Amino acid sequence: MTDPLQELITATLLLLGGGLMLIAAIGIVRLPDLLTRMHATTKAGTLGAALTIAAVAVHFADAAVTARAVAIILFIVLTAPVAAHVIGRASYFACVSLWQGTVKDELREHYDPESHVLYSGLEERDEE
Amino acid sequence: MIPFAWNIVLATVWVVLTANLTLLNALFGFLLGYAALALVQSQLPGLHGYAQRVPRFIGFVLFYIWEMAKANARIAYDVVTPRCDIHPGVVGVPLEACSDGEITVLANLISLTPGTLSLDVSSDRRVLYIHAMYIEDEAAFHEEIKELERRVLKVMRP
Amino acid sequence: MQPGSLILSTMTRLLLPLQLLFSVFMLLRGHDLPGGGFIAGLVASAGFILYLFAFGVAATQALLRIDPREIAGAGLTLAVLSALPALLYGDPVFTAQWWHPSLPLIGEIKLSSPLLFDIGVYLTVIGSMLTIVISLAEAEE
Amino acid sequence: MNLAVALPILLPLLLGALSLLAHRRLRLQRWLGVLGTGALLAAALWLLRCVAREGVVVLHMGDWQAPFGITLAADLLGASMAVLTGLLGLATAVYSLATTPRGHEQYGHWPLLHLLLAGVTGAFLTGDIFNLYVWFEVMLVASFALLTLGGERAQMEGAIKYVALNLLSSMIFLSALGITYGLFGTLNMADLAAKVAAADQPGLLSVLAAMYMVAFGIKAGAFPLFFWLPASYHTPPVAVSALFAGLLSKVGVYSLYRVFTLIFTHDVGYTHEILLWAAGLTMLTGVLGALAQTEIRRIVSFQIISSIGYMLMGLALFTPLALAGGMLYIGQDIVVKITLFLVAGIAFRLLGSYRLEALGGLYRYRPLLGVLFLIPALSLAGLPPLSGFIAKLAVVRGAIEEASWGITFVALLTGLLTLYSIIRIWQQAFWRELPAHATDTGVLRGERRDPGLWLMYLPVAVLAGLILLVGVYAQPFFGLAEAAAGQLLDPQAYIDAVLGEARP
Amino acid sequence: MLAAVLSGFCLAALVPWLQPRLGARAGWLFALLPAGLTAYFATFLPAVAAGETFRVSYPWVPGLDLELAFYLDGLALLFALLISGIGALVTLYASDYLAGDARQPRFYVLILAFMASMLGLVLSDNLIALFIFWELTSITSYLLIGYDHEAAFARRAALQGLVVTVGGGLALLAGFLLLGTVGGSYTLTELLQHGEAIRAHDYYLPLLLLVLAGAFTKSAQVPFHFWLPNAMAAPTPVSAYLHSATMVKAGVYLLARLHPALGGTEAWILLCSLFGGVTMLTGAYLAVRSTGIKWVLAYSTVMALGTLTMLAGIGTEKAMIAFGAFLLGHSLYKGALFLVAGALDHEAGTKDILEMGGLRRAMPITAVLAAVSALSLAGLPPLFGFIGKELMLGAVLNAPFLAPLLTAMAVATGALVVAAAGAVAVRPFFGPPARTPKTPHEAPWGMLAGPALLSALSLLFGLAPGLPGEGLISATAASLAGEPVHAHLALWHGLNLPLALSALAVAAGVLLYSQWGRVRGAMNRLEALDARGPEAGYERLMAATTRLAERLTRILQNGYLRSYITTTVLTLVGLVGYTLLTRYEGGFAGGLDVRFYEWVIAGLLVAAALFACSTRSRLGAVASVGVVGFAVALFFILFSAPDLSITQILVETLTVILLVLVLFKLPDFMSFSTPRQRLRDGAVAGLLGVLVTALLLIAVHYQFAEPISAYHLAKSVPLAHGHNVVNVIIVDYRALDTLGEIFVVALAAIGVYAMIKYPGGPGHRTDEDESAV
Amino acid sequence: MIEIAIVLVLAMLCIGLVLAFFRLARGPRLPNRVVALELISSLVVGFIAVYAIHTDVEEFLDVAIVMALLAFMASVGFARYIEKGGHRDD
Amino acid sequence: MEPLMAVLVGITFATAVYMMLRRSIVKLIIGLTLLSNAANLLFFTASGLTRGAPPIIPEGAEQPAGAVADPLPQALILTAIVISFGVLAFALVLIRKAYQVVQADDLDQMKDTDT
Ligand code: NA
Ligand code: NA
Repeated sequence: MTDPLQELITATLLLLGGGLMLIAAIGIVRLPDLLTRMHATTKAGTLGAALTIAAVAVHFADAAVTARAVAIILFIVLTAPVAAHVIGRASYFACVSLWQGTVKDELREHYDPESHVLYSGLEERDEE
Repeated sequence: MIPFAWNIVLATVWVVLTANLTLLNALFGFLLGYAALALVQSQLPGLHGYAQRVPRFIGFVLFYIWEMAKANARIAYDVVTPRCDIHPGVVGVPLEACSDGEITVLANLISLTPGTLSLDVSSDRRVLYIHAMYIEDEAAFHEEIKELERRVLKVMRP
Repeated sequence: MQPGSLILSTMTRLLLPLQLLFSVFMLLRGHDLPGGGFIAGLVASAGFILYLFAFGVAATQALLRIDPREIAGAGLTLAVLSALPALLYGDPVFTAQWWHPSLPLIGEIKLSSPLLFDIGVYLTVIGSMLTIVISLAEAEE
Repeated sequence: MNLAVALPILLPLLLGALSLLAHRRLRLQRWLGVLGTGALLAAALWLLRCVAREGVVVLHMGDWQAPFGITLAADLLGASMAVLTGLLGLATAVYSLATTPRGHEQYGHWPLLHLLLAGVTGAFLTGDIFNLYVWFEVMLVASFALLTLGGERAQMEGAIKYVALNLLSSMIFLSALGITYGLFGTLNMADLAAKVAAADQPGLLSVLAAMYMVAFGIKAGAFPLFFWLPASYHTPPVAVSALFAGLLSKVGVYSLYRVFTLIFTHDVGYTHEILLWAAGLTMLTGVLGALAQTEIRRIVSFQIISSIGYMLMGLALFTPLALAGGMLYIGQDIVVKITLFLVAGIAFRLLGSYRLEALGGLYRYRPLLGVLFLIPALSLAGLPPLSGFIAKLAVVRGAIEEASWGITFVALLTGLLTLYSIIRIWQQAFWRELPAHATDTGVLRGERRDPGLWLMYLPVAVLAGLILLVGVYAQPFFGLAEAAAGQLLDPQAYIDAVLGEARP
Repeated sequence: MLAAVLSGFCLAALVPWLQPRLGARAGWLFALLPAGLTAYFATFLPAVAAGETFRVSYPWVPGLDLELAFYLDGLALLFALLISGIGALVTLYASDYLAGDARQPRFYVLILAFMASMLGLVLSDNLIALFIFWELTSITSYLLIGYDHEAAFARRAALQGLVVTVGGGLALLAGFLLLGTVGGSYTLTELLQHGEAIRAHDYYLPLLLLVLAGAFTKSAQVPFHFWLPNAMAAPTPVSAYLHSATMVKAGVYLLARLHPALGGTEAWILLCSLFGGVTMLTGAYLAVRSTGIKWVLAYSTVMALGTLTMLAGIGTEKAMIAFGAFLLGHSLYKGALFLVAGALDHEAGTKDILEMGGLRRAMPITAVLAAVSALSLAGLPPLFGFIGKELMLGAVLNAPFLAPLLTAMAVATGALVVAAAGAVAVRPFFGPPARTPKTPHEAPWGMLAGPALLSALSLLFGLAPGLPGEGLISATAASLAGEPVHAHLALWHGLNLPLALSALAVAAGVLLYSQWGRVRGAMNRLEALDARGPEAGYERLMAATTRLAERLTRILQNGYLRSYITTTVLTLVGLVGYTLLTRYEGGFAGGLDVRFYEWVIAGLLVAAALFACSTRSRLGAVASVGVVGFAVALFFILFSAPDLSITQILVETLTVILLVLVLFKLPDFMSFSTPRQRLRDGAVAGLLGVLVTALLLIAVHYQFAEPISAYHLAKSVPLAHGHNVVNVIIVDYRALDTLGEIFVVALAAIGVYAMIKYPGGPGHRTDEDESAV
Repeated sequence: MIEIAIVLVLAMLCIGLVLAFFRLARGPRLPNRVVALELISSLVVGFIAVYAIHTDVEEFLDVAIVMALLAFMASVGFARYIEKGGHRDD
Repeated sequence: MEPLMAVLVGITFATAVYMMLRRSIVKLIIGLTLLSNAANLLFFTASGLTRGAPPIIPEGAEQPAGAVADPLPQALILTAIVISFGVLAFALVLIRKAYQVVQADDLDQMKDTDT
């Protein structure tokens, strides 16, 4: 733990990761509606966490630790979008209202809450 | 083919996790992975070829990281500056991708990128509905997504 | 979960084996690093619960093939029995026994009664958690 | 190597696990139930024999010397309690054969029964105070499950209170354990006793003792912590109620005995004085509660509380005689309470109710049942020549010899009120004529045969015989209690046996 | 002697088996046992009369000084003879009286068990054994009074008798235990020799009061007399045996037995003679007032018991001789009269004297027997009752205290008893024939043998008083005195004051009887007083106890979980807090070495906990609990517990999942409580919080011993082959904990499975009833 | 240098935790709370990483692995609840 | 640090009991959850806190490198956590079932078995 370059990289990664997570946290407070807040948390948050984990790998510079760090990042990358997807989808369908500044909503009209079928809008062209 | 590939991946993960690269350990990891897959194999459809995809894969990763950095910077800027210049909306993007795996990978990559979030896939799997933060120009946004999709499919298809 | 969360179900097929693998990893390394039967059992249970959320009760039961209560019963039995080998060697109950059997091709492996015990814990936790969650989910449907 | 101490714990654990594995095979479970509890009784008797011959029997689990591993240690008290557990387990198992609804068997009656017994014997035989907590929880969760099996409304209502208050108690216990470990750095009770004795902070020890007192007081059902007991004990099927009545609160009492003879004896004038007050108030409130009830199981439930008072009194007086009496009281009360519940179950089988107003004619048509009721009932009231008398005699004599007039008065008054409350069951259910509104009295009148009835009578008869035997042929039992009291009052032998050469 | 006592129990146990095999005449065979016992005890007469005593003992429960010891002296022999003798007659009598009754076997069981208990009582030389037999007589008596158990009156009377006698018995037990402690022995014969020391002891008065409470309740002394007449609900043979000749005399026996140890003090004399005198007079008065034949006899029994108590109290040599004579006389005539009353009831179908008349024609033998015994009751010569009464008057006149008062009461009693005797023996048999429910005819001879023998003995002993007097009565008096006494009994004592008083009493009695109807009328007007009498007091006390019980139980066991939790928490806070404040003298941990992020995590934990408490959103609370869990997990990491942290996170995650699964079926958060309740609950919770904080501050302040875990750290690798010491502890050092732990988890799963899956709806539970709600 | 970075990052994470908890408490409605919880678990992962560096204890990383693999399960559970039509007011 | 933790544990206990005293069955569950957390934290604090030194012996070593945290309370708390978890799972379902059977979430309406 005496290599200054290594320290520099570690510190940079840490600060980057911490900064991203802080931004995610600010975002979740500041942004206007759920979906926009999710843009901040599930991305910035996870990326930030991944960066700090990477800092750990650099810091220890040890095969076992690196392996574990890689695993953590892999797991984050695999699970974070799933969480974002299920929450986003669920809350959208559960009628969590969108921010009034939302410019466009192509999904609502394609969704049939009775049958839970989500149409693509391309079905009619097929029939022609 | 895919089960086998995934199996190898699992064995590798095992070796990595245990940080113990011996024949015995690799074999053990393979067996464990095999057992785990055997449990779910009835649910997994096949997928073909993956041999020449490594270089494309590396290229893709670099592209993706760059995209991610850009998006993160933009969100960060918007979040920390007092004015919040966002134009969110839900957009349906028609898909080229057709297999479950392709759609999922694409959707997850979209979700992982700040500024876009995959909400759902239409029941006939032809349209991906995306919530996006910045839809100033819808055509440009479509193009961005299509570009990502092309690169993904290039990696994933033989 | 309503039908057609393609993303979740596809990811679950990938994540479940990963979680199971990871659980075994946590189980086996527990003696030397953080982990152990209980933690591993919960990780494995979480994998199955994810599967349950994505595919429903019937699919999960089909996946498991055996009643989770039997898994728990087997785990408990194994845990109790792991206390007994000590008797064969004239030691008090629960005295740890270490065997180093040599297998062809692989070589010597380290097997111990605490490991058997931990596997018992692992199975019990999986069986119990799944019993609880599956019955709850079933009651909901 | 003393397998004898481990067997009464491992046996029911294994049987519980196997019964769970065999959850589809009811006949196998029943066989395992009866033979397994029988084996448990045999194992416990073997243990008692070992203890009687060799003194405290100790087993260091995993070959880790005390205080580093978990040590099982059986003295006469622990071993006797294990024997009673086996006995009650067997009685309940046989009785269950005839009374447990098929649905209950399908949904876990048998594994729960075994595991409840395992928790109880574990608590009696462990020499480690944290391990005691674990067995408490095994016992509790098994009882939770047994209590709610069947899902009746009353069961649910009772169970909420039972669970909430017992959980509170467990948390107090756990907190006390944490503080104990923080102060003394050990969990082995013998080691703890030695280290507590060396600590020169009586005030602090009293504080700690008060925590244990409350935690175990809840489990024991002492005043004013007993609410969970009458709220729930009458709600499950009667075989389960009987088992609860016989065993559960006694584990709390046992723990008080263990802790307040082995560990907290630094200021008997304070701690045991509190126990004495609790004893008196427990007796009185319990028996008054019984007087207020008109349903057999509820009457007996409150009587459980009242009896706890006598047991606490024996401990609180802290003389050899009173302790012996208290322990004899514990032992005999276990048998008495379960017998009363089982008799109530037979009455229910014959007349379809537990409410006094709906009962009658039992003495006319079932005189044997009358005798089988009177024996435990009169023993409960402490009348000679039954086991309850011998126990109460010893306790009260202990109080008089200590010139504790107040508690003597309360104990005797409670005896009278107990008689009054329990004999009302006799007056109403047995002596009164068959009420006109009683329907379906075919079995009662002997017009219809009930093939399962003998399985209900059998354990009751054996237990009632035991009550009579302990009363009439009291010396071996009282002698055992005296010897057990001697062990409790001279904990050095226990400490030496547990710590062995590892002592500093 | 052991066999003599236990044989009764053995035969009783065999009755249910024997009776069906022996048939209708079983009673005759059963009567052989008491008859044989009478003969057996009779063989002791000469020796005992000569002043010899016998003692045998067998160990029973040495640790409790409980010994099966028997001691035979004059007093014991007198009682033993009465018990076995009258027992034989009653058993015989019952075989006719209860002919055809399906419950007959139960009767024999109880009566034989009773007899054995009674023998044990009077023969015991061990206080505790005596008490055991004492209580056994209460129990058997209870069951016998309730023989006709489907009658509400019989049940009530039985319960009343049981409560009073057992209540007194408990006082007696306390008294005995005190006596044993004070006297240093539980052996009667030893205690009797240490009377001086016992009477001088500080505990003498309390122990005397306790013993007297036992004796007085059993012997129906005022104010406990009310249970005895009610006990007449029992079959007549039982009344004859238990409630006149034997059990009720147990209390008197005890007074006599303990006289050498406890008697002779001012307290003893005053208490016994006053209670006895008042009881005597009250009994006689109530006897005259009653019209039911068994009630008249019962109250006259109360009179006799009072007399005996008084005599035991007076305690002079004369009184002791009078005691023996009166006791014997009473047992003979009262036993006979009860059996006669039973015969009347059995043959004429009524117990009411007013419904009888002129029965001498139909039942001549009965009439004669009644007359003889009634004369003895009235205390007329030449019957033995006369001798007893004369001796009693003599004793009263010479009483050490209150002689005039006692004499006046004795004379008044004498007059009333004469009237009562008239009511029993004259009224039913003479005068115009009355229409009785049954057509009267003479009783079978099995029912006549008893009264005949007893009446004959009354006459015989009256004519030849030396026959019992010189031997048995002397020996009895000697037992009371604790030293040899020589009694000289004679019909003719010469013209003395007792005789004059007797004459006065008889004259007044005859006058009273002639005006019986009017006297009763006057007395009935006073019956309003009964509403304030002891029986009403007993009823009110029992009712009040039940009411108190109900009210207290409603308050304590009120069904509200919140109140249970409050009480429990306040008990904890009170007990531990009080101990802490008053006993603890040490310090508390101080010094804050906290990093800034630790402050933040702590704040997060507090905020999340408080938010969970205050939010109206259920899942908000769930998420908040999740945050609490994460904070705890962070603390585990901060303080070096990665295993714990992992477990905490996993458990927290799964808890949230379970909560979410369960909450789906549950309602919203409701706020049921008022602000005041919230404030109160907040105070309770706050107190607990403060207590826990204080405890923890103490716990970390001290470290009395090095933790044993140094060993675990040192040996994990070399001995247990593991580097993660926590895991090694879990699977090796303390595997048993873990074994229990996984069983808890599995048990929870079994419970959950059953709760969810158990098929609901009616008919699934065969074992439950409507009482659940 | 690295010590300063660690303190800074810890401070950021602490602020992050406070803000995320604010959103969790504030809601409105369940999805916002879930998202906040999700963020808190990310912050905890970051915290663990920093703390592992700070204390030089690599074993803490194992906590982060479990967290990374399983924390999303709570979100999936909540999402399932919302989709199944659980109470809206949560 | 311990004094802060002591206050923290006290507050957690207080909130737990406060929640258990509310009449709503759902709040009871929240209270029970908090209670077990509080007790575990109490145990953890009472047995002493050590920063940054988990009781894991390095690979190849026989003894811990320096002073490490006490492993025994950790193992005990782990057991306690698991037990509490089992009990809590049971209690949760019990509450659910009780609500189903009684059709009320007001605990004050569940008093029939006592009186
Ligand atoms: Na400490
Ligand atoms: Na400490």
